[in-house]
Amino acid sequence: TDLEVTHWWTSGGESAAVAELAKAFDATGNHWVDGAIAGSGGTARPIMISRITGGDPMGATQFNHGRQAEELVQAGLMRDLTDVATAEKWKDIIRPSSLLDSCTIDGKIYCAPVNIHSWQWLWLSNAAFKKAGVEVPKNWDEFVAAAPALEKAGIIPLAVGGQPWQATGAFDVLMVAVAGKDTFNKVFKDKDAEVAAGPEIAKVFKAADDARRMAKGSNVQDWNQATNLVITGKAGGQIMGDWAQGEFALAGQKAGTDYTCLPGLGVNEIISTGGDAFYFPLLKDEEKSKAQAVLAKTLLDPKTQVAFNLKKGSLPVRGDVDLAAANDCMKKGLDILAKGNVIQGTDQLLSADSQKQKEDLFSEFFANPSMTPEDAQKRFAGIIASAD
Amino acid sequence: MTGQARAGRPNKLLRNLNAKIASIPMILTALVIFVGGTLWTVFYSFTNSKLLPRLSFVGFDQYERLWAAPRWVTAIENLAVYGILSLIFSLVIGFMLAALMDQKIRFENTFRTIFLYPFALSFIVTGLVWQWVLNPDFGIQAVVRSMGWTSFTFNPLYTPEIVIYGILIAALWQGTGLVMCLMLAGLRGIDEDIWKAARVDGIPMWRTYLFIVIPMMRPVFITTIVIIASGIVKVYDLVVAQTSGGPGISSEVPAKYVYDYMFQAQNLGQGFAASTMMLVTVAIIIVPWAYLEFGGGRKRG
Amino acid sequence: MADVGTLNTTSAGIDAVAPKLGEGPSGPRPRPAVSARNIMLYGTLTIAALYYLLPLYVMVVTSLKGMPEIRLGNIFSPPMEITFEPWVKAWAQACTGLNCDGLSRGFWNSVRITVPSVIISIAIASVNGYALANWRFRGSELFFSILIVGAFIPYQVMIYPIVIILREIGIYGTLTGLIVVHSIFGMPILTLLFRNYFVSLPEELFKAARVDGAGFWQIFLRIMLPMSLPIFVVAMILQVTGIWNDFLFGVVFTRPDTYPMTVQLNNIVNSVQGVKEYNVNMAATILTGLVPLIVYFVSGRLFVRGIAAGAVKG
Amino acid sequence: MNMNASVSIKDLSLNFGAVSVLKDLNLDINDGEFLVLLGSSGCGKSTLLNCIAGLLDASEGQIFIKGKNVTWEEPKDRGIGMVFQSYALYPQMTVEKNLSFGLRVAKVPQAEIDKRVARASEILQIQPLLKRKPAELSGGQRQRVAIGRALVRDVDVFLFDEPLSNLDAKLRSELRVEIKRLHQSLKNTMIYVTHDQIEALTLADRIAIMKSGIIQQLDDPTTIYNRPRNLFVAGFIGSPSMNFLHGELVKSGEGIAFLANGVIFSLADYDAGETLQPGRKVVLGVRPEHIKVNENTGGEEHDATVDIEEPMGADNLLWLKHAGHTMSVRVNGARRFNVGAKVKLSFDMTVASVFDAESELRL
Amino acid sequence: MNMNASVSIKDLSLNFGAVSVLKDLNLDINDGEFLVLLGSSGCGKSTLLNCIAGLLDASEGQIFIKGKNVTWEEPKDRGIGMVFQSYALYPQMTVEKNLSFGLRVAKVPQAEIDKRVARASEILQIQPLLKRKPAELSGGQRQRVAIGRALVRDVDVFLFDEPLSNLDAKLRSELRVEIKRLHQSLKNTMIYVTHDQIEALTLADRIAIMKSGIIQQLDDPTTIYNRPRNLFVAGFIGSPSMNFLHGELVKSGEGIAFLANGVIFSLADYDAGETLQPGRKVVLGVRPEHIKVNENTGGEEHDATVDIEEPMGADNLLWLKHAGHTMSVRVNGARRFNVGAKVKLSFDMTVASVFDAESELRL
Ligand SMILES: Nc1ncnc2c1ncn2[C@@H]1O[C@H](COP(=O)(O)OP(=O)(O)OP(=O)(O)O)[C@@H](O)[C@H]1O
Ligand SMILES: Nc1ncnc2c1ncn2[C@@H]1O[C@H](COP(=O)(O)OP(=O)(O)OP(=O)(O)O)[C@@H](O)[C@H]1O
Ligand SMILES: [Mg+2]
Ligand SMILES: [Mg+2]
Repeated sequence: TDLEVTHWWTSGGESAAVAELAKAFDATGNHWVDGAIAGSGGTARPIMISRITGGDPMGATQFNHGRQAEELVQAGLMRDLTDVATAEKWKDIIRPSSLLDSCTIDGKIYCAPVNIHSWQWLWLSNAAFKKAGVEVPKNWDEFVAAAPALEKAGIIPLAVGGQPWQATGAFDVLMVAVAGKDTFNKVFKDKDAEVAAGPEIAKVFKAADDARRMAKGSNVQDWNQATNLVITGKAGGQIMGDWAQGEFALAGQKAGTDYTCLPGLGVNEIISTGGDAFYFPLLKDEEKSKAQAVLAKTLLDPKTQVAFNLKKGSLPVRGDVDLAAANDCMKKGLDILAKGNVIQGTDQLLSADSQKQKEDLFSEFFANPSMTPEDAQKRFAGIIASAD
Repeated sequence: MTGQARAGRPNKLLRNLNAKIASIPMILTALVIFVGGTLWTVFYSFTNSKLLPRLSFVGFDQYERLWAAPRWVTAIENLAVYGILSLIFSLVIGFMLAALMDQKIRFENTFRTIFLYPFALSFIVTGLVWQWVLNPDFGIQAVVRSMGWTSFTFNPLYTPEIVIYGILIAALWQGTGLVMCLMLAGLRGIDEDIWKAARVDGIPMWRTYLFIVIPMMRPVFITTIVIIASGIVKVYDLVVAQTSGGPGISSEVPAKYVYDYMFQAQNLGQGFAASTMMLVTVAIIIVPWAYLEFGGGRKRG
Repeated sequence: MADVGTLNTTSAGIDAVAPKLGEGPSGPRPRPAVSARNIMLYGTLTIAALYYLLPLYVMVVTSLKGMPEIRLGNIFSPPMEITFEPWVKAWAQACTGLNCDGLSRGFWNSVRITVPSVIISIAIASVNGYALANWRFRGSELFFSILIVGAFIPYQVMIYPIVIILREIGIYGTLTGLIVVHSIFGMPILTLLFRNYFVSLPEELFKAARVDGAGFWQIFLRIMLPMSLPIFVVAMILQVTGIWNDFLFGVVFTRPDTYPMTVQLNNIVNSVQGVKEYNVNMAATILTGLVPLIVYFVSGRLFVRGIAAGAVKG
Repeated sequence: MNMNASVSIKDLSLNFGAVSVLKDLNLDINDGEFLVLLGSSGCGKSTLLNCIAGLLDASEGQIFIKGKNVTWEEPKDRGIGMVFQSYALYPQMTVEKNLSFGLRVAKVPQAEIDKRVARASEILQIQPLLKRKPAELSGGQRQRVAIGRALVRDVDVFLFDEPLSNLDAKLRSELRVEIKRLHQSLKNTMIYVTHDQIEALTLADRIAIMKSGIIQQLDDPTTIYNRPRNLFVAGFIGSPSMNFLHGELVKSGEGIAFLANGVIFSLADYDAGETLQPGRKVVLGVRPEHIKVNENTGGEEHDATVDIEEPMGADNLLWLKHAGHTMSVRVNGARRFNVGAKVKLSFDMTVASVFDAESELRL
Repeated sequence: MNMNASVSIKDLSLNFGAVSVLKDLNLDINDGEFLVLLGSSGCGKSTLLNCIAGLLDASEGQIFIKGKNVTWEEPKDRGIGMVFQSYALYPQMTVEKNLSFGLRVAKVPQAEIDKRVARASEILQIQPLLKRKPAELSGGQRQRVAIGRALVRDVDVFLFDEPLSNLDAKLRSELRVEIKRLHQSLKNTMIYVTHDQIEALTLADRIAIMKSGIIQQLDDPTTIYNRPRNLFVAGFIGSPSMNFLHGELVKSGEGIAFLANGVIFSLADYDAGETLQPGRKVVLGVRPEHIKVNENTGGEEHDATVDIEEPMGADNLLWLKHAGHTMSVRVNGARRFNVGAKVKLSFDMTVASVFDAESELRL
């Protein structure tokens, strides 16, 4: 049966990963009709949502799991996957369990998580530092200290693309690294505006101010173009999620020799466990519903998980798969995961609305040097106060 | 006798029945889509609908939040700057080109085609092309620098203070051709005798244009302004394709705010409030004009 | 008759004694080919033309270069080595997600969307314009005013209600739905054009046809339509370019297998695989704009005439 | 209601929104009559004609054609044919197609169509033009085709809306004669709108003079010209206009006389009866051709000075200063005067008109 | 070249591309003269006027104004003022601004501007309109303002291009008188283009009749009317047109006579001399007012039948059938005839014209 699957995985590494999913699904005798929508989730999500609410749903669709599809589920537009999940014992195999929790609403499971993405990585170009004549830094502070040397060598210290979510993500990463897990949870989980306005967060804004200064001159939009600046040694480093690894891999670079990855910015080795999940709109067609179940099963199949996540550069959602082929960075991630040094991703903690407001704030902050960290913090606290 | 004669009076509703039937699509569009859709939008702007419309009223909360949002304020400011400048420049450039084209020049068709072709391209294409031409690393700045002026700086798209002008350049490139066309049509409609009278009076060409011809072209200007203005309010694709609102939020526009909040932030209420504000702005500009042009008892011609 | 001598001598062929010309200027005023005025005139026009042509030039030139040459940096330099590979790639190979058939698929989708949408939206709008101009009934002007104000409503505002309406009718996501959407949003400006055009036709023609016994449709089809070529050309150009270039509706109201070319273009341009392949992007951009460009080049002259007939009179 | 009438209009009113264009208009037009509606621009002539044709809906009142109430009929069912000022030919059709369009719409058999087109084109002598398009015709030819289009409809009533206004003077007088001839041979009812009084006087059996939607006088041309019912009609008809002198009636010698600016005109020859009472404020109207210059006709003579002379070929128009008024006088084209010359005028009071200054009605 | 002339045109030719509109035209206009250019549409009148104004460049030839060669001068430097058919007022300016705009541009001192505007508006009686905009004026008022705009320029030569064509008949005759009066008081040279022969006859000191860019006759109105130089002029002037009879000269009794369709007209009274030889094919032209109906004037009498009668108020126009021709005859408006009535015609040969059939020139 043909099943249309929409997603926004269109960069080089991403599409290679999607191809693995498609291959596995086609192997079950069904057919994966690819509905890629380019331009990141911001462009793609509205289209997916209007199709679902417009009564023309696709067979399956990618969302960041968390709260993006909450209302669609509540409106009864999404298919209940509990039967599949029970049959496949998802409860037992999916790790960390918070992933499945994010898929669960009123005790029913509505999505199939496919990977774990963590944001907390600093990617560094070894070549760039060599050219600037400084050691490759081991943590954020060293990186900040190395910035002038990089600049002198005509290298942008920190690559940040123009898309708003990159600036926001970078800030969240800085927050975990600088202020720690507890503060992070207080702010985003408990929505404690007082903490958000407090001195801990002020430090984070200080760091963000450094990052802003270092990011000056990266005239690119897309995250992978920013990554490309690192790959080609035009930029010193980039704060970006583990998906950046896919780009390095595609460019044939090797972790350790060509580039360096610092989880938790080398300060606080904590990773967030956001990620992607597939949701299955409620379909009338029996055949297709069956195919949906098959797809859900396939997505969590150990072989698929390995093949997909290796290409994608993310971590598998099940702990029981063999990742011998994983590279340096991925192994570091798996270690941290095993230690349980994890936090939830902001997508799971905040509504899309609050996320958007955050994005507005940080994209402005990063683009506008005249905005003081104090002002920004004040607004940040305001957003947290009204967040839901 | 008169009574019997009056009996023949048919039902008023049935007169022009065909015309009425033929106008059903228009009536439906006007009532259901434009009026209905607008009222629906305004109505839901008083709710806190998120991803799906919900009937939970919150009064003017959405509006308060809207006007407190720096991004909305920036968007409005940008629209004002962009709107005023693009109105002025497209009228001035369009008119000047039309005036030049009206001098009985050779190759008129060639020139006109050159000025008009960008209009055939979508904003997406326009945005991409100009993003490319204005790119500091490849475009004009890089080229001029490579010719020796190494301190030359022309980087509108990545400079928050002037990014809106970068968008303006592309918008003018795309739109002035049509304005020129409209103006040219208007100029060709001016009575030849007016020109002769002005020449006999010894009025120099530029003064004739300024004081006589332009005031005479008022209807053309109004049509043109309406066309430009309706495009300005809607400007979206161009910004998305050229800068996505960046750097930061410095090139945001209201239409993009609406779209982002309705669909990306999944906050329909906020999006509807923003659209309502846009509608109010449009109404303030348009309704008096529409009344003068089409209401107010003015008939044919 | 004292001044018989001054009488025009050639009038009837009598006494053809041509009086001598006096001193001084005679004949046409001398006009040097290169006058200051002409330099100003053609100079300005040429500079303006360069501004308008520059982006096209950059697009074409870039699309013919290979990536290594592009990295050298000068976007204005002509290609040292012309390659058509970017064009081939843009047309047939560029990938979005798993689909690597470039723009070719989008092209045919665009054709399938544009042709019926243009025809139907023009058909509806021309009938509207005709009814408004010649068969006014109570309320018709009001509906028209609403329509015109509607032209200013940002599309984003209307998307949501329209999604709901189309869902209720059950044509969401179908080609029919998209055609309906295009007809709706094309209606205001097209109706205005047609109305103004039909108003500018002599009303007496319409009256004569009514006296001759022709009805609503007969007058429209047999009298008005044959006289309306210029305005139909304008409407056609506007709609072809508008619908062909549409992105928002194409992406919201279709599904991936029927995505129009602009969506495909956006996908290709935004699906960055490593470095941006500017040459492919430019080729894709040109390919996408080609159809409306051709329409313009072919019928530009009629466009200006039609604009004069339909838009300027108001 | 006159059952004999070909077209009969009862209490017709028409408003455009708040503007009332026709007011309680009544008009009976006899079978075979040539009625001209005459009036200045904007007085409602075309509006009335359009009402008769059914192209405008009356606000009040009824219209009968051939005794049948057609107030709510479609134009095509009223048995009328109409000719417009701008010809209104269908530009994309040949002359032949133009003529036959209505018949084809009505699904008349082809043989019948051919017959009628042949007859009309013969009457109007447009056979050689049948294959041409309107753009290839001259103005006069176009108007002939437009008349032909009404002709083929084989109707009882012809409506003309200023058919000759777009033609130049020469063609206008030619076509005027042709229309007159057409009426003499067809003998159907014709209603003809114009603001050209020459057309009205030459063509009409009766003229209806309109002003602001009201018929001022409905009479045959001679009566209208010689015995205008009121000041408006008197001033409107005649070129140059009738000369008006404002004054009052006085007793003089044997009878009544008119006094203006100290000059006395005897009204002994004026035929009015009792209505002429001394002391009444009146306006005396004398047409330019009823004043004689330097020719003693036996009556009083008045002194005047030539102000302007306008030779018009057959006639010579003099503008004279006389007792503070300017008077126009028409004399034979062969008689020439110098500006400033002193002349003697004598007035032909038998054909003059006296109007009440207040009611403006003729006494 | 006539050094006395106010405007003098030498060998003027003008082509639009391959089309030759004016051909080797020569014309001297005297100081203070009112010259009317008369001709049918498209004959080149406006083109000639535009050449004089400097709005069109001549292809060949020269133009002198007040003895100065202005062939290459700008319009504003030629000392001319011009009035257009469409008024060409600047619509967004008040009347006052319209009048003074040219002066202000020329930097004339304000006091002088005021004086000239005051004078012009007094002459044309448009003082009450000074603050209005053209859209608020009637056609006649607009044309007055347009004349005023020429007046304030204080020039020697006025050019009028069909200034009255857009006005209705009544206004036209009023403004005609005013223009005539204006000329009488200003006494400057006026060149006036029209295709209305009444305007030409009444206004002109001399009329130049044009056809296809060639002047056919240049003479005073009386001469043009009574002694047209050729068939074209004879047919063009006069409404209705002169009656033309095609025939030949024969000997008869005491002298020469004209024979057409078997009917003989004695030319004993015709004053032409030797040029009338028997056997010559000629055209006899008689104006409608030179034919008498049922009045014996002593000459021959001819039988005729009334075909159509066109009463025009002061006159009555008869169309008669006479020996196979149709003839128009003008009689007094009071005399009425029935269609089909038999009448007797007598022709006044002293004012008739005889044209050679071949050269079309008057004999
Ligand atoms: N559709 C309309 N709406 C409003 N007023 C109208 C309309 N048509 C005509 N009028 C008004 O009605 C009056 C009569 O118009 P109508 O056309 O009958 O005049 P007319 O006598 O034919 O004039 P003309 O000689 O200029 O043709 C005018 O004052 C005109 O302004
Ligand atoms: N710009 C032009 N280009 C080509 N031909 C022209 C142009 N202007 C006028 N003509 C032609 O020159 C001839 C004379 O035109 P002109 O306007 O002088 O006529 P006119 O006597 O003023 O006629 P009317 O009484 O209609 O104003 C016409 O045949 C016209 O077609
Ligand atoms: Mg009328
Ligand atoms: Mg002319």
